[in-house]
Amino acid sequence: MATTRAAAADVASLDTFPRLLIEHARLRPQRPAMREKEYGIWQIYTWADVAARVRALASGLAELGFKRGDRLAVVGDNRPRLYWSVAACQCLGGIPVMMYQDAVAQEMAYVMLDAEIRFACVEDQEQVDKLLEIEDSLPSLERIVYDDPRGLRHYNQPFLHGMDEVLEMGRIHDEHHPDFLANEIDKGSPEDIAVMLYTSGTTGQPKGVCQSHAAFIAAARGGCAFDRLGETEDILSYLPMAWVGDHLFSYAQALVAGFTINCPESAETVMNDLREIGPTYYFAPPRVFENLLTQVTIRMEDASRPKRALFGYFMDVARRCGADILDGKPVSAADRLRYALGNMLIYGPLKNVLGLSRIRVAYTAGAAIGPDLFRFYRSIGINLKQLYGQTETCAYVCLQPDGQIRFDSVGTPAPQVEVKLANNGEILVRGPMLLKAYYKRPQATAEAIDAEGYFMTGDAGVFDSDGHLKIIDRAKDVGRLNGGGLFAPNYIENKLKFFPYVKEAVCFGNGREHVTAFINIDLEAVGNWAERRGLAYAGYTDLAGQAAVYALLKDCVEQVNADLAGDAAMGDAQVRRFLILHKELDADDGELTRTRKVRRNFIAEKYAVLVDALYAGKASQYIETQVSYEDGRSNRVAAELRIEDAQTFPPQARAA
Amino acid sequence: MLYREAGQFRTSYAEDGRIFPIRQDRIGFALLLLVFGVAVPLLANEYWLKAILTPVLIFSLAAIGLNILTGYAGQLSLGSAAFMAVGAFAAYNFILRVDGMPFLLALALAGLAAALVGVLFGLPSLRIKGFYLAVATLAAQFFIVWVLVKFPWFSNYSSSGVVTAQEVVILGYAFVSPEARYVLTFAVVAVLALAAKNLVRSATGRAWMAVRDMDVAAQVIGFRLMRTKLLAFAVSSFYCGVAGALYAYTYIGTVEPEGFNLDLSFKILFMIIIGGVGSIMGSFLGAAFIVLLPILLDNLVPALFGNALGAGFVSNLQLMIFGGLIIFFLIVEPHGLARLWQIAKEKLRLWPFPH
Amino acid sequence: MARQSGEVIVDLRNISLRFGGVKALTDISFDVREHEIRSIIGPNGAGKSSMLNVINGVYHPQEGQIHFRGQLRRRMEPHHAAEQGIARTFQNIALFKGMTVLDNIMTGRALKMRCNFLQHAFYWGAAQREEAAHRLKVEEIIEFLEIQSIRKTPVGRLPYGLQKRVELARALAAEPHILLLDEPMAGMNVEEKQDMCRFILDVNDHYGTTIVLIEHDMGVVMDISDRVVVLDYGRKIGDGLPDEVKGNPEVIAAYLGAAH
Amino acid sequence: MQFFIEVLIGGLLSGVMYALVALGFVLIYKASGVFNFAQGAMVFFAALSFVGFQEVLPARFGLEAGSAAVFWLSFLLAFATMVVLGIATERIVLRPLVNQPPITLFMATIGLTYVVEGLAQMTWGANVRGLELGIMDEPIAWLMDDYGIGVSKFDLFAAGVAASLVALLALLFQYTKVGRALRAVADDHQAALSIGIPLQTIWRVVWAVAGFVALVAGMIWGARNGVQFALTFTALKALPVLILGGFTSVPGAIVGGLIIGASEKLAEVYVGPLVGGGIEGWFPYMLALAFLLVRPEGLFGERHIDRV
Repeated sequence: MATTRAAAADVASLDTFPRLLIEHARLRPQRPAMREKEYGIWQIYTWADVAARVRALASGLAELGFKRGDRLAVVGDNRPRLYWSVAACQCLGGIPVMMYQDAVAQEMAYVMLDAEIRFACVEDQEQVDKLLEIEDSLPSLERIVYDDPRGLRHYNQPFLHGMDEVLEMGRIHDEHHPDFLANEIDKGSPEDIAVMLYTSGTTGQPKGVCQSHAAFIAAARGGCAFDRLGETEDILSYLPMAWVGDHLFSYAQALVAGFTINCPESAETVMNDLREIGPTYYFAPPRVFENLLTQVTIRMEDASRPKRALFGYFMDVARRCGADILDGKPVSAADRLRYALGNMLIYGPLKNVLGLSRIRVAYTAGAAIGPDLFRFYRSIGINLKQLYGQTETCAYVCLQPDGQIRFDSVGTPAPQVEVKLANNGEILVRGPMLLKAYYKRPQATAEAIDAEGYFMTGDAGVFDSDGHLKIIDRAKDVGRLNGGGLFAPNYIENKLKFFPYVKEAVCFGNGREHVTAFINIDLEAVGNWAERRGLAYAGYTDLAGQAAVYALLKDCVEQVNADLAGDAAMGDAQVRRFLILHKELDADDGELTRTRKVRRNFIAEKYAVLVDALYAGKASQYIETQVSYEDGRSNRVAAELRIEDAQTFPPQARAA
Repeated sequence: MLYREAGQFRTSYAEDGRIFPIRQDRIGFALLLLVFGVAVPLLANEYWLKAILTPVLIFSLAAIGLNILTGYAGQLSLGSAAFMAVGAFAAYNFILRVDGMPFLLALALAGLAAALVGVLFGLPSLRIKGFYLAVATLAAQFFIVWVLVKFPWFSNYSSSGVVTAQEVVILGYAFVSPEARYVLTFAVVAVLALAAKNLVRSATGRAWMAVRDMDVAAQVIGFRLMRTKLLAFAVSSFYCGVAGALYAYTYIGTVEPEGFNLDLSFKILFMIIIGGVGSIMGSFLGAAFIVLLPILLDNLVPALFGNALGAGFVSNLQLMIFGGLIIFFLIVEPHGLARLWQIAKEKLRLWPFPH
Repeated sequence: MARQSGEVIVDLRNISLRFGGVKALTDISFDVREHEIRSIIGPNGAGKSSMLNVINGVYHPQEGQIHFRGQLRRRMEPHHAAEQGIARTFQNIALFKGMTVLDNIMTGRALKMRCNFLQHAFYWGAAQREEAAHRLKVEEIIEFLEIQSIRKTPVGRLPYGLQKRVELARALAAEPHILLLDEPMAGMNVEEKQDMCRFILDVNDHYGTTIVLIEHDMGVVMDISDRVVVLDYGRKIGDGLPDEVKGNPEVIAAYLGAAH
Repeated sequence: MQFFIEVLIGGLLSGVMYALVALGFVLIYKASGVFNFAQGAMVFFAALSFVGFQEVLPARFGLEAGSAAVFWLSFLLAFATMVVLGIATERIVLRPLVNQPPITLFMATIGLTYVVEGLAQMTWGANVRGLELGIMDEPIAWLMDDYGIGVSKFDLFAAGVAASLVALLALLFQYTKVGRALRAVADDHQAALSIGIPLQTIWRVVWAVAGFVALVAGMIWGARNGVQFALTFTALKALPVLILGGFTSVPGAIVGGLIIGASEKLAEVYVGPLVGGGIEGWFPYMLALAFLLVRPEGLFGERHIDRV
């Protein structure tokens, strides 16, 4: 006991990631640090393995000429060796720059240029090809190290190196200079920049967010203490490495708490790998939880009638008391018994099939989650919580404490974080987890952090009576209707998106008389709905244009209106008119960001005719649009879009 | 429904290749072993041990033998009973003629003798396939029984060809009571069933299945048809031989060659069809089914219809039910009870989803 | 990225094959060089599959000689061919239907496994180690051909295109020097064909495997072959680089002129 | 020498009866690719039905026992029973198993064997019954007197019946529409289907004809050995004949039957005593096996080439 406490104290005094890594290798050399499903089984890398390999990789990179302060681009799926390259880079005092692996070459070129990348660690031939395509425009790029040699045998560019080769170089280097790496790690300071993450940003070009070791370690320690995460947690690392959430959960927190990160075999096997690993700590954006629930619903529809009845009955029980039982609130003995039975017959098996049986803590963030969706997971006993954070704050601002779960808030300020609201509702935060700067953008940095050291999140929010933060919208998007009413488009859109039939929604209303909306239907959900009704349709565009679908969506819109009417601040912002878009909004067309947020202004410009038609009171509007596909082909889609009026309700009298 | 597989991940090929990769299955199987290995001999009455459980185990072993040949290697045999006869009489003669022959060694030698004869009758399989081969195995059935009858040396010149199995003694302990005999049978069958399972999940089993599924492709890959088929005949006959010896020594005690007739061969064939062709577990299920069904009918028919129908009726009904079940299983579920069990298990694993 | 072709490894001289009175192949000679992709084309019934069957010992020609790495080859059985490093796939998929993808591919390792059945029966020590070692090799191929998600699926449940890929995997598992592919892309859609083409080129490139290929899709053949031999009614009517064959008037008359 | 000829002729004549049973197999195999193991049970069932009707008709309907009317009526009724059985088999067993591997169908017919045996005994009882065809099993006098060769009248009669049956079937195959369709089906199921030959009808016809053959065989065998359960073993006798003659050849069945019959008797007489007798049970099998090793496709079968 005494030793563990001493050890824990040691870890707490460790202030850079390389030091943390070495400490874990000393403290728990045989615990699994990483697992990767490869060659059909979960290959284990213990902390000792990882430390040894990071050491070799770092030495190898140094041998290749990597210097303190150099930037190392890291591009690829979640592979252990790419995580090692992050750590290796940090050992040498370099800055890993995490990049999205599905970015096209031009997008990569921008970041590579902006960050003045000298070295790149990439996953495979696909990424190498992209880099070679833009190589001429990247004067600073000197070396490319690739993990998977497949298909690269005949690439004879002298600046290409296999990671095995670099590891071997490193081992030799290490033999000749045994003190080299220790010295390099000693030179590191907690205030050094640990990582650069690019914010995709809803407007403008991406900016490199520089986070120090101190910031990420503070955020990770805070989170681990908050949820009492220990070395026995298992997490599945499947979200892009370039996203701040993955860096916090899979890298920073794992290095702080010493738990195991698990890398899936391939993108197609993620669900299966999730089921095999059965993580205890899990993060997913609302979209993933939503897809899971949709799957559950669809698969249960094929079940036999008695089974459906049983399922229905116990889901009712869960809805009634599941969340309360999870929160430790008083629940009647009869309900407890029913719930226990349900747990044996339905919830337990269900969680098992989904791979969620071992979950201790699960988080969702990045977008608002529908209350029904959220309630579903909590009611079957999954401790799903919400958090709020941004790239600039290491994804660490507010967390929902166990037992104090609100469906519409993101929790209380996390340990060491100060949160206050500006006059316009904008959320301001201060704490050790703040960014050092935007890379090479002193102007932007100065604009983002005010004189008191508060970072302006750009989000608007309110605190409820219990001190829980509720996010309404982007601060700059919050506007006013001509009548003076508050217009928070995101807030309305999210309410719309909570309906399973609505995939995306885009609302307009700032400086207008009333609110209007574009809607994207969810092809799977509406398609199923149509099939059950025997409606024939040929693809998305056809389905979206059908009168019955309009009626279905009109009902959704009106429910949202009724809901809004009850909200003191938002009562005026009810959706008067809407249309269903003829194509799905797509990141490849620039309509969504890479994290799949809608780019409202871009859409308003692109579909200006439609917006005009909505406000001109037209009953329909012709539109023709270019659609591009993943493989680079493109196509034109044209349609005559109906515009529908929705009923609105008298807003409740504003509270005095 | 009972499965909680999340978190049961494999980190080595040894783990991945286990017979029961899922923990709940391992627990269930361990319980089963405990019940049948410990609880049953302690609790079951003599009738159950003697007339039901012991023969079920022995027939399971014979069915495993036939399943190896027919279910895994794809060579239909109608002569399993004859190989049992070889085993029974070989064990008898080894114990009779070799002083101090340990029983377990005699059992193994009986199996080997049957394997030898099996290889001999397997030779035609190199030239002929399908039911031509099935007919060839009938030759084994008739020839072996004839030899055992015609050469009285095999039955130690007993007047009727009937031999009485010697007392089973292992390390000074005489297995006389039904409990002791059951436990001995259980142990032998358990070990051999495990070995069979190991064989069929290893390269040997893959070779058999390759030859079964597509022999030309198997040859092109490099399998030698002769070696593969003959090995299947040898191993299959070994199992039948040991089963035959157990049949004589731990089950009925006195045997005659004609007891191992074509009917018995068919019965064993039925066991694997109903239990599951190409499944070790199916061999057990099928044996249990075929042993229990007549007993069930014997008790059920008089209970339902009174005794008026007579014994002949029941035995004819039994024939028809056997035959009907065979046809039914071949049509509805060619992989037998084992597949039904597997489907049920899949359902449980996916519960509450239907698929 | 021109491939390096090496020595002649299979040399067929004046091969004739008859079934009863039917002549399948008449006086055919051609050779296969190490590391090349050698295609055999020709209309249906031209004797292409028979040609492969002669090379790996399924059929025995009545006349002619086969030299393998310079050695005259006597009558040999298919498993001898396998032992000498010749693997193949079949026109009509010849997978083992009752087995999983993994087990099917594992059969490809048969010749490299040394343990006997007694060791298998105990499944202990050497047998288990051997199984694991070969499983690793097989898993490398599974990854190479990108079939991870189906490794435990019974092959009978797979769509056609994937079955073809599994068959290729099984052939590769033997680490062959020469791979005979009998219409590996027949019945595939464009996307599957592209994948298969890529895999064939990757195999040729990564493992240095010599490939003898029968294929109907002329586009594919001309794209990936180093040399092409053309058969018609059991006779050879053309042989050479893809462009040479394309220009050969006899070939055009017999084959390319036809609706393909 | 006389003795040898006597044995030989006796063997050949009993071979004809094997051929008769084998014919039933060949018919069904040719038409549906099914190796009908139940043929023996069908022989038993047919014979048992015949004698059963012969008993029932006088007892229940007051017909004169032993009269020609009873004989022919029983014959027709037994034939009708076999037709019903054949059609039921086609409907219940074969149709659901169409396109299954032959070995599965074979096992299904083993099941069918049990059903038919059980059904036969349940319906007619398990007692051994005599069957009188009015021909004595005694040597033909002039042959005996003049040449000292004993040839049973009955055997000769049986051979005659078998020969006429074969001739009848040959005619049926050659000259009737059904026969032509049948041959087409035997050559190629798919092709036959594609030119509009109704497979299922053909199968029913074939099973009915096989039932008829079984009836004739059953009557002859029954008259000789009594109608009893052992009749089912006639099927086992016919199997080596099939291996020898090939499953698809009518002449093969006949020649095979003759060879098996003759060699079996000769072996029993000349070899049997050396090894203690009783070798008929397995000798035909061993002979057939030895033959198979030399010519796996049988006497008249076609050589099979594996296409890959």
